[in-house]
Amino acid sequence: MSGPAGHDAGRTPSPDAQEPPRTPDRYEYTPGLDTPEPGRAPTPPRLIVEALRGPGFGPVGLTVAEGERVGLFGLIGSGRTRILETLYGRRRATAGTLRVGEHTVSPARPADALGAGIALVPADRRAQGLFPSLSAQDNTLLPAVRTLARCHVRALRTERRVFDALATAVGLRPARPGLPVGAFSGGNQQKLVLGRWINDARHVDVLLLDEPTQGVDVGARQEIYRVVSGLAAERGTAVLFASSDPEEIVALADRCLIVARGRIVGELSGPGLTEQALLSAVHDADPDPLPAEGAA
Amino acid sequence: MSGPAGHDAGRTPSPDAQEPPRTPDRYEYTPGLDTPEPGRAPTPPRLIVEALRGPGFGPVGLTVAEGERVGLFGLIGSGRTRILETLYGRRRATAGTLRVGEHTVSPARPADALGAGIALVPADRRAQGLFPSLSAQDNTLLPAVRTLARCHVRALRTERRVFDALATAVGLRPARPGLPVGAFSGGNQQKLVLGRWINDARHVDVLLLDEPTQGVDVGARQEIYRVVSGLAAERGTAVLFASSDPEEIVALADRCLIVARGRIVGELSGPGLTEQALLSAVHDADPDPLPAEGAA
Amino acid sequence: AAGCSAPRNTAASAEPSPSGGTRLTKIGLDYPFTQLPLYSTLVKLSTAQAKKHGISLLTTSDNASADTQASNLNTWVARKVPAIVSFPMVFEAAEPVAKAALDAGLIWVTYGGSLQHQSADIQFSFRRGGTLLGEAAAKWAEEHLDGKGKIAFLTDSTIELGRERTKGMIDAFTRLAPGVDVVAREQAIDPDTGLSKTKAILAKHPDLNLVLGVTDAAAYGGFKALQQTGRAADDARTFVGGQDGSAPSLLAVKQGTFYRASAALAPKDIAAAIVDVPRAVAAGKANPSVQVPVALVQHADTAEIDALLAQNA
Amino acid sequence: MTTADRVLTRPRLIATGGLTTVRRNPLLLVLVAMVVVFQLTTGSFLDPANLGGIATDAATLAIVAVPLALLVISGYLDLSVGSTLALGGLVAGWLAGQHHQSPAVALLGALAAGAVVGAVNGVLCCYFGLSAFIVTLGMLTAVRGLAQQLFPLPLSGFGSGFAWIGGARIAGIAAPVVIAAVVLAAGALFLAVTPAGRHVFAIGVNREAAHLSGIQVRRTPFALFVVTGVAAALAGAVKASVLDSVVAGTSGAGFELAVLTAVLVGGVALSGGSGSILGVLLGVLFLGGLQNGLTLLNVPTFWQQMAQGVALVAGAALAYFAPRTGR
Amino acid sequence: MTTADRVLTRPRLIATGGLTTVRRNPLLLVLVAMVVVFQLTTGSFLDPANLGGIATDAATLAIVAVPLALLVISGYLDLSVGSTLALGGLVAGWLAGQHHQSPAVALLGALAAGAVVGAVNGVLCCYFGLSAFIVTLGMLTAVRGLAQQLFPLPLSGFGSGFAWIGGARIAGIAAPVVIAAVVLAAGALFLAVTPAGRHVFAIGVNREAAHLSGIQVRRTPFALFVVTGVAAALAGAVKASVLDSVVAGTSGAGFELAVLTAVLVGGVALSGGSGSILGVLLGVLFLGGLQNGLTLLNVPTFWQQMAQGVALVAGAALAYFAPRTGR
Ligand SMILES: Nc1ncnc2c1ncn2[C@@H]1O[C@H](COP(=O)(O)OP(=O)(O)OP(=O)(O)O)[C@@H](O)[C@H]1O
Ligand SMILES: Nc1ncnc2c1ncn2[C@@H]1O[C@H](COP(=O)(O)OP(=O)(O)OP(=O)(O)O)[C@@H](O)[C@H]1O
Ligand SMILES: [Mg+2]
Ligand SMILES: [Mg+2]
Repeated sequence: MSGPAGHDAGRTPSPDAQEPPRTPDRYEYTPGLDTPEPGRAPTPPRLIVEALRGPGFGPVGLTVAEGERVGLFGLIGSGRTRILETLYGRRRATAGTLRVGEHTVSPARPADALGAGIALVPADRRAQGLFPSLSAQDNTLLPAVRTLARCHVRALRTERRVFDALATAVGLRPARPGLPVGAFSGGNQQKLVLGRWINDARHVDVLLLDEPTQGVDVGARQEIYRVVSGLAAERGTAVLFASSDPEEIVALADRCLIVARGRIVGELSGPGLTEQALLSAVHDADPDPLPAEGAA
Repeated sequence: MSGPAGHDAGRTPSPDAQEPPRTPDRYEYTPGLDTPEPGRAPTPPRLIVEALRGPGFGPVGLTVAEGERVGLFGLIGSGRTRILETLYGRRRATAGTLRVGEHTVSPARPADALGAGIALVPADRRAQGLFPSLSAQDNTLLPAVRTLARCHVRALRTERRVFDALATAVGLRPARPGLPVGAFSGGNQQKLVLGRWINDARHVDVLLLDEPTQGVDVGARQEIYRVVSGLAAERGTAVLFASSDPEEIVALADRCLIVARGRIVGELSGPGLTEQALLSAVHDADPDPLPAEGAA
Repeated sequence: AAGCSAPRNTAASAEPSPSGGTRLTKIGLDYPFTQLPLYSTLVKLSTAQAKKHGISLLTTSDNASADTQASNLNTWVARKVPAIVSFPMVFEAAEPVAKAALDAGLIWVTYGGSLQHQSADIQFSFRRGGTLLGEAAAKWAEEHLDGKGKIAFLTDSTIELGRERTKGMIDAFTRLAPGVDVVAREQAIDPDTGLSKTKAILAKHPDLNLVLGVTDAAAYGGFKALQQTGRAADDARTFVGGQDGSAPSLLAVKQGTFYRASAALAPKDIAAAIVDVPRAVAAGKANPSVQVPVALVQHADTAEIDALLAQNA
Repeated sequence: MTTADRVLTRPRLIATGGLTTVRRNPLLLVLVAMVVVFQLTTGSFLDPANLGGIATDAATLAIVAVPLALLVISGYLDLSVGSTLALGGLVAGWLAGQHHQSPAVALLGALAAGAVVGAVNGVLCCYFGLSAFIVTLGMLTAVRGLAQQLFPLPLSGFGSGFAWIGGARIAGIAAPVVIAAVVLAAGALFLAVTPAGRHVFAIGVNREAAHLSGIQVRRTPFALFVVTGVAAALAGAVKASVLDSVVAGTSGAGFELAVLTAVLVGGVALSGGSGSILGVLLGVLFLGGLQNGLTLLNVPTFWQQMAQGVALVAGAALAYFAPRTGR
Repeated sequence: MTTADRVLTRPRLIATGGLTTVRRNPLLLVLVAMVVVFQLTTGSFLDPANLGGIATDAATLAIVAVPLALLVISGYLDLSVGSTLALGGLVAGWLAGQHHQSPAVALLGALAAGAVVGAVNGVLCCYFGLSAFIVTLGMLTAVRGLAQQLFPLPLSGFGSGFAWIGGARIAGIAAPVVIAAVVLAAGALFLAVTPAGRHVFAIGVNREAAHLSGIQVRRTPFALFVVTGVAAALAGAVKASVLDSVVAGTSGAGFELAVLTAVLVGGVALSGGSGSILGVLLGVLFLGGLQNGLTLLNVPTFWQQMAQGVALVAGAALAYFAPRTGR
């Protein structure tokens, strides 16, 4: 554990950072890792992807170490969502290998990926994440009810306890388990979707996040960063997230991979990981700024 | 017309502004108005709202002058969406008056508001804006087909012309009229929804935008700002938009109203309109940072 | 089950009327095929008949559903409707209800057949109607086609009534006119189906001579199909016949078209039986059951046709 | 998705792109296969007389299937058409037969009756927002009861004037087929070249977004309910004219399921927002041809039933796999 | 929305909150009003014999309505239950009658037949992703044809052992009612206390999100299809036992619509994701009570039909307005 110094250096203090409501207690949770190059990593790699290919992307190789937070930055249509969805088994990979710790996995569907300890928080909350008419508790504990149940009977008390612990941990407001999730604000909805994987009833080795704070307001955004960073630091979860917002990459990532046209074309870390560096990296990677043209 | 100087002063140049892909040709379109106080306005007010009330908000009074771009800034759940939806006739107002230019209107449904020259681009693109399986042309020209039609027969050639002009104006990529809108990237989808109201076939006096660049990437965001500003400058459209992103308010608004608990609690304009000022304004307005608690 | 009812009838009917003179105030008529025109006619005629004796007639609304019929009958038994005249869609299924009715001291009259548990029955042989029609058609074929030609049967195998009629019709015809080619046996009980099936058959066999229907409605569809493929309405080498005696068919028979025969039941006779049989049971009469005759009407039977049409009006 | 796109991006009546048309309507292939098989096995399937018979049978189905398809595209459903058909036939027959009115008056009477039923459906489903499934199922029962109450006895003998509606030949083609062709063309034109045609798709895809676009999300489906009722009554009058008789209890019984099946097999999604008139035409011909061919083949009744059930499932499989393979 | 929330947030079998229950199930009020009106007008509606009759009739409806409701909540639909019911009754009757098997064997045979039909539906709808409406409509026709082909003649005389299934009294309550009660309780428990019960709602609300949450989005609805088939066959066996006869052509004809109506009037949304077993029970009792009361009142046939249609629409109105007023 070499301390948070490297991170602070990596994040150019933007004017935002000086404002009172922002840059909160995030640094308390900075994980014990500031050496993004795999060779020097003091912690073992948790996620290892080699030569992964699928329709529209690849080959892609990357590693995420225990407790490391790696960002994927690129323009719209660069393929970040596809990479994450393929790792999660929602799309079939056409080639490549995927290892979680020691185990090689080839998930054919999300349930397989979850079994191997990989979880995904999708970008499209409404279409892929939420059950609007179901309660907050049902939304978050859906994958956990079966795990918690005994002899196919739900452990109602345990469920409530897990939910309450989670609501406190992510700072859910209002913390009402019975409220339909459609009645929560966007930020709180995102916390609930996140909470699906980071509650006491579930152990996640690799957390994939796609645009983790889309449509989320300033305060909730900081809280989500805090929770994710805390998870990486305390439980050693490997975090791989995609974002279109350079500010978010700088705020959350230990290391950032630049994605363009379905491949990883660059990497930034340590002091070099600044918003400006990110923007010029994508600009260099894709000098023709018409990503959707080739995409569609 | 006092020139764009006031605007530039109002926008503290953030480090972002110096980067190559951002801060594009926006300033070319700066409207001829930098005097937000109604008393001194050289242009007549286009939208006048007095003592508007509805479930969950009010009383709200505001004016937007011809060609003026007014932002509504507040935390999640502060009531901005409700105000805009009430102006657009999607929700019924319980009290208050609404004037567009000289005419008093009380829209009972969106069609009435459109008839009076008010248009809304909703925040929830997926649920409220798009028809994913329909083509780009159908999505944008939906309200216009009837206007363009002669004797209840669609003017197919005119429609195509209007679409092409629009696609060029907003920089749609790819500019394929027949592609289902679900296949476009988020930013281009937003341009299409925007294009529904700002094409040649339609005259809009008041344009309401709710979170105009949610889920939109950096490049498309700038293009949307450019289009909206151009509309205000060239056609004198009054623009009233809600945003949760202080950066967006600073980039797009001539003047910003601070919304908290369903009321307007403050106003920032000219040189005072900075990200920092916005953040401290909401912080002061709502010192208890639990907006959703009281809301739900 | 047919034919085993006579001794039990008297035994059963004695129960509800030990005094031999109970006066009936209500009769329940449970006729499931409410979609048939005959239903309305029967209800109208038997209501009038019942009124003459100061009896009110109740009806069920079974919509040709055996399930609904069973529950409606149970409702009546629970309600103790004093006399029930029921046409069971499935005779076996009515047995428990009939037994329950008798056990409750009610009069149960089986319509269109007989049950083990019943007070009396109103019988008419479905097969007899089919046989009459088949025989008449066979006779016509021998006379006008020298025993050759082609025939299509519009049949019904979904309910007992239909199966009996179908069997009677086909057996009688094929026995008496073995030289006529049977080119089709198609399920059809309504005019729409009769029309489209006959049209299809005609496409393959344009020289089709005979169409016999299990119902008049289906046969009427066949009649129209033949006309629409260019047969003159009085074509000498064509024969269409059906069963029921429904008004459009009777009119066609009367007008001397090639719709030449209908095996008809007289609604008035049935209506009279519906009221009189339960009354006879209630009065303790010795042999209350009734056999309603089926008659074949042809072009020559003008008076009978007019009488039937009048009853249907 | 793709089906809608299909229809929407190319405003032409019946796609003329040859291979593209086939790829987009795989039912066409099945139809061709069916025709070939039936012709080879029966030898008389393609006789003009038989084809004419199929067309006449399919005509009433098509007349109702077109407006029903539009209704389904806009996200609604009408199960009451079977009873409305009976009511229309009865009113027309009653006016022409008992009251010796001219065919035009009889027809207008029938259409008015159909419009009333459609309007009741429309008000309840569009303006009050009740579930179309339950409302129109209730109307199916209620209208049948009403028809039987009003006309307990069969009607027949409507006169030669009225017989013209179902029996006339226009350029050698039976009148019902001509009517169906007009309805099909009107439906296709409506979707392709009128603004309201766009609105139908938009409402079916996303009602809320359509409302926010200023579209009359209630009036358009309401009008479609009325048109569906009118079409059902028209079909009833045509049937009454063809058969020269109507029976309140049995006329059009089960028709609602036959029409809905044709519409759905024709590729219209029950969830709304996608479908084409060409597909509906194919669906109608598929069902009509299947029934006819099985009769020609002398398939025993119960095997016919099984074959029809299996064909339906096969049709669903096709309609389902089509869009994907079509891309 | 609210209906789902209702059921989901409070895992209790039948809501016991008194007023809350009423507000959430306005059908309860209608049911009470109906009972009062019928009792006052007929004087015998509440007689134990009559109530017992209603319960026995409603029992078969309830046995199938419960699994069908679960299927609808998960976003599917089964229209083939009427034919499956016939098949189940025929198989049970054939085993008990012709082959003199014990009632248990007869019952197991029927359930196996139902399971096969359900499995075919399930594979086609869940694994191949075909439209449940068309597939199960096709199966409705095909299975009816098969049943008639296999058992062209009515079966009867199943023996006293088999009669026990439908005729026994357990603590004074008819066996079919006891079976229905068990099915209702099992359905309510399933939704309330098993993980799979949650999954049913989740799949119905958002299938994609459920898939991404690691839920078996195919297996659960598949199992429900099988259970629905089994339940329909069970209902068929019960009916066969009560009537001591089965006819392939008429048994269970139209049953699919009756069950679906009960489920929808009971507040289960056809679009999936919401509903409760209490609502289903109320829907079943409403339909059964209405039919019985109208017969008791001696309403003429065609008026009865109209009244039933109108009641259905009224039920829809209620089920629709309920969630809003309930908030
Ligand atoms: N919103 C969209 N709808 C449909 N297809 C899309 C969309 N966005 C991208 N695509 C297609 O998917 C391919 C890969 O996109 P993917 O979603 O993986 O990229 P991404 O980097 O996550 O972009 P985004 O920011 O749009 O999510 C692109 O080449 C494009 O063709
Ligand atoms: N996502 C949501 N879903 C349901 N209700 C909401 C949501 N967001 C806010 N509300 C409710 O609506 C009220 C007004 O919210 P409104 O949407 O007008 O606010 P807003 O300022 O636009 O916030 P937002 O950024 O969440 O859109 C709030 O008090 C809250 O109760
Ligand atoms: Mg993405
Ligand atoms: Mg908002």
